[in-house]
Amino acid sequence: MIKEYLKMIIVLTLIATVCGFLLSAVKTFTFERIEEQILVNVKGPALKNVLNQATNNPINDRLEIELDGISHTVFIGKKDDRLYAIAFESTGAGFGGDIGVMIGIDIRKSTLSGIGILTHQETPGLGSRISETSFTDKFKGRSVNDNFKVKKDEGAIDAISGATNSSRGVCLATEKGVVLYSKLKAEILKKIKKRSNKK
Amino acid sequence: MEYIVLAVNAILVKNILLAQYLGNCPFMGVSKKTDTAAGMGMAVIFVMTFATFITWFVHYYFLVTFNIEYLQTIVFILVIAALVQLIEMFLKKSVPALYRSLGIFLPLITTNCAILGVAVLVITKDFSFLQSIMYAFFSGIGFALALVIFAGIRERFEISHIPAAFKDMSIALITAGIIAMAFYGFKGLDTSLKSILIK
Amino acid sequence: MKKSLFQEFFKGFWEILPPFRLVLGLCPTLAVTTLAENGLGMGIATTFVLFFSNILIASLKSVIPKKVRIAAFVIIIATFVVVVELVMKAYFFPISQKLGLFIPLIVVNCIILGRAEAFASKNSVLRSAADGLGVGLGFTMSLVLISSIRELLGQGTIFGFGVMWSGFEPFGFMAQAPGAFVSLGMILALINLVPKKL
Amino acid sequence: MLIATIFLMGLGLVASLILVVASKVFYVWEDPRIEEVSDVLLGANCGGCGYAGCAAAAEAVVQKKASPDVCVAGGFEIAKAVAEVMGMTVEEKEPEFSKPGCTYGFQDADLKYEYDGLYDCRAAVLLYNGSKICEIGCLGLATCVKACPFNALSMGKNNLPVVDNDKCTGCGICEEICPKGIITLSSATIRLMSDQKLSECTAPCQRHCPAEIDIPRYICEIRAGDYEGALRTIREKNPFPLICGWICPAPCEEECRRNLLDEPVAINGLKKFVADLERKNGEYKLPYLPPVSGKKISVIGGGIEGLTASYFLRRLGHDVTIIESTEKLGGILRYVISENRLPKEVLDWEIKGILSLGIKHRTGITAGRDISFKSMMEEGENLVLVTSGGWDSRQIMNNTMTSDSLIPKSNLLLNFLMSEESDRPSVKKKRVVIVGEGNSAVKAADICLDNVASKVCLIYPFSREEAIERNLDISIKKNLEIIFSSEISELSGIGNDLKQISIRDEYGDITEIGIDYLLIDSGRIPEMLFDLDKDSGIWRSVEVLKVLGKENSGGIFALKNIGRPTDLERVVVAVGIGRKLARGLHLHSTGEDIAPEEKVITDESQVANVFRIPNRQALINYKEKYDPSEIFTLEMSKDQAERCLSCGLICYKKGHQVCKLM
Repeated sequence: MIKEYLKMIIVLTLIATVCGFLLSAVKTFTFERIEEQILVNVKGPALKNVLNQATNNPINDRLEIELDGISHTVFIGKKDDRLYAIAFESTGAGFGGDIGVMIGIDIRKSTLSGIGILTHQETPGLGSRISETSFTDKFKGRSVNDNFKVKKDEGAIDAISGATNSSRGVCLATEKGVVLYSKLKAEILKKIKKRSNKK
Repeated sequence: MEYIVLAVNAILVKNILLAQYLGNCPFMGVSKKTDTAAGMGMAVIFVMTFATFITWFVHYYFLVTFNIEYLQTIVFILVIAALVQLIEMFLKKSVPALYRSLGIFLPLITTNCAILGVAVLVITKDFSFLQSIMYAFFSGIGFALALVIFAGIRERFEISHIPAAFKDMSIALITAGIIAMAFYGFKGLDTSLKSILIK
Repeated sequence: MKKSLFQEFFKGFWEILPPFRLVLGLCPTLAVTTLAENGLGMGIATTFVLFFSNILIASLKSVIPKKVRIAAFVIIIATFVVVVELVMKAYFFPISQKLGLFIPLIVVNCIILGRAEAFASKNSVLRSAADGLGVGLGFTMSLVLISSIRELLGQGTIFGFGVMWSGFEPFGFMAQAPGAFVSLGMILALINLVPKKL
Repeated sequence: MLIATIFLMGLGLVASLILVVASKVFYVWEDPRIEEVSDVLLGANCGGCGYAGCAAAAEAVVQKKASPDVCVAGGFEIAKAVAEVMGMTVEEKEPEFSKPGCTYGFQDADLKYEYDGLYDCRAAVLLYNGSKICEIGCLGLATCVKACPFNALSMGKNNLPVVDNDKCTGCGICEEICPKGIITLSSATIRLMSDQKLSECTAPCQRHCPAEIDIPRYICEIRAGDYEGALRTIREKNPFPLICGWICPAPCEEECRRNLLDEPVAINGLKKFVADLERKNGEYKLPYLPPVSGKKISVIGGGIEGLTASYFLRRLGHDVTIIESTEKLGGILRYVISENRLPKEVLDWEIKGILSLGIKHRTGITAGRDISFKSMMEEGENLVLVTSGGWDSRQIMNNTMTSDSLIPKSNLLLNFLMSEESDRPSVKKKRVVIVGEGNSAVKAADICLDNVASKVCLIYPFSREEAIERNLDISIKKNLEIIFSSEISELSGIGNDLKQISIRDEYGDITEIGIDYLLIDSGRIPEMLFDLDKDSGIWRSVEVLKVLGKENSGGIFALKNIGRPTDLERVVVAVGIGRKLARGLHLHSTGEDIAPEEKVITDESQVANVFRIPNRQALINYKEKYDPSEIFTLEMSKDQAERCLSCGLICYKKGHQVCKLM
């Protein structure tokens, strides 16, 4: 009886172990590609929109910048081989959950080159309209010092009617992004310089 | 308030069987008689809630901690399989009466994709613990509801004249389609409910 | 009267063609068949898992104690599912996004556990491989069939190519859940008209 | 990477540990055989066994509440496997198939109304017993088809269920669900054990055949060219198709509905045709024979009745030995019927065929003289069937005046009266019982009283008033008791002596009388079955002919019933009785109650009938009369078979319907 139980335990554990090993091997093997795929497929379209004048591939020219122990991925947009804008992710609480927003900032002009919605769980047909260009375009070209709040909260942005909370979420994300930008700006420029020097 | 919306959403609007396509094998398999359907429904409600309870913890306290979320599938299914077997043994010993009425459905539940589906869904939806439990519970109720309704209709097939080619599964699927269409009518109910509740 | 290897392979294409003859694995059949491309992707993923899990289970059948049989099968199947999940994410990202939840759910596709229980745990490795591949390809074939029909009627295209006339108004119904059930039911009825043994 | 591996290892370990611990903690003792048995069973959970699924059946088997062959769907293979688990053995059973018993679907039958309700026979039957005028007809709504868990049933073109025998497992679910009892389980054994019932679709010809042969079926088979099948059908009820083909007076033909149009189908001629065909081929086709597992039975008398009983007993799995006092089997057919009415080679062929089933026989041995009753009882493993005939057979044997018959201490009145004084057995100081209905009984009683019998008991089948009417002498004499309106229900004895006789009066009350000597007023010794109780050594008679299902046929000397079976006038009647004897004996030996089946068709039964057949089809004008002693040609047989109207209870062939084999 004991022997039978022992066999059960051993077999099951062994199978699990082997499977675990196999899976971690596959994972290691595919890890980088998956990361890249996620960047290309999830962030790619938003990036293209946000850094619409870039002639390079912002995904390839990305930087990891650490701030207060949190790593931020910053995408670099170059026009004619010269840095013109950067983009990064930010989040803000919407109606259905966090809204992920890609924020592009024109470094030379200190304006928003555009924003794009990455992820959201807003109500389809209402809150989900935040991803429509008619809404995101409202941010385009605004100075980073603008008051990114909906008009209800005495800000500058027209909220989508019936989706104030979702609009608020986007604004919040943008606000946070602008603040982050001000903190990161120096670091980013330093890194870019370093990189071009290396070349 | 939030949970009322969640309930309406899980039971009617996004019914796990009819709108999310989960758990269709037992839906077709054990829906020939209303009493077995009810038994299966009860078993699913119970196991679904309990399984989600456990997998939620496993996910956030093990997988996330060790940064091995990619093992989610294998870990969850193993946990569910072990859990179901455990419940089966427990019932057999402690509550034989319940085992007689529900026990026979338990082995079927391991391969019921609704259980795993809900466990994974609550993770992808970033639900809080309480939300997850409620969602699982209501999804179970939605499952049971659809199953019993469907079984009620299928019982009538016994005494109706069905062309040979449509017999059994074929007519069952078409019926399921019509029920799904009826449930389709609940679309938007949760949104309007939500806006009413917020006001 | 044992079937030849060839017959084991081909029975999955008609005799026990899932999900029509073997009415199992309905969830993916219903959920991912809105586009022919998705159907094909799902079918291939399932075939992969079915093939390898059948082989592994057949070769381990004598080692696995009966009491933990199901648990062991589940682990083996789940492993291959995770492999598929990772590989698809790495190389076929868009389709893996579309199939979403239903890739991890391959693990509970009754066809796979069903074949493991009913066939692989009783037959030789070679036979199980033939069976797994046959049933898997049969399943793929069915999925492509259903999804082509649904795509054609629901969107007017097949594999993304527009094939319907210009004024064609797609039936939105076909792309939704009710359409999935009804079209599967209809195809099943059509297949029932043809005898099981050809 | 390491983390993942270790984590899954840990998970596997924990999961298996929990399961192991749980299976220890929550351990419920279950007979391990339950699992083994359920593994062996089909797992279809069809419920054909009467248990709630295979697991429940397995439990029942292990608890010895069900036998290993509980799985009707699995057949012998499964039963053997189950028995192996249980350490038991099973005998192979003849496969049983569903058999629909209706010939005309609702589109061919006459209807009371158009039914357009719920598509289910169980619903349809609630409305005036269904739409057909024929109360026992199939309603054709496929309830049985839907119920069949093995997809063995389908609806044929004529809206009658068709059975796929390859798929049918004989689970009996269809039988249970059919509200009309149309579809029943059937096998040759079941058919030969059963009599025609009012609930069955029977044609007039068949109802009037004393042997109850399924005539429409065999004619249908002949029409389809299945001659072997036809012969098989006939032999389910009559082992002597050839002999009957020669000498049967064919009461069936008198009742043929074709009479209402022109003249009957040559039913008997067709029977002879298929039997002739087999004889011409020279190979006697054996029926399905179960392995011999029943008791050993001695049958006294190798006449047509004894042979028939032996034939069917063998087909029911018994070991039979026929004891015949002449040198050859055949009885009256051999010694009385003339060669030109029945050629001896025909008789020999058919007897040889019957013996080829594995029936033993000992000829030239006279029971009661060469072999004592006691030794016969012990030899035949306690069961002796008497089909000895009587006065007439003794004439054959040219030794009419034996003092004792094979039943110890008993004789026929005729023998008793005609024998010389010196040959008569001594009745001095003995208790004599005389069963009789005429003055000869009174005369015998006087003789006994003269010979100082201690007591004479005269049993009349009539009431006192009737006896007076018949001018019987019922005067009171010393030591004579006359019992009116009674019959003997049981006879018992020890060794070669009688012990006791039970008398049943008209109210069914039973009186027991001690007896030393018995005299029977009848030309023949009635058919009797004797069973020995080994412990006490007492043997007693069994009312084996209760299966006749006729009123007043209960007693072994059921004298009240005029035309009683024990006076056989026609060979076909003897055949019918022979089969019923076999059935009764089989039931008795398997410990079942010998009772007539319910709703058996008797002469008195009211059966729906038709009185006029409208001439709806161009009928073949059948002029030439066939001589039954001639051998039919193939064409003639086809012609005759075509003329059959394929009658059901009230339906018959209209237009150009073709009969189908069921």
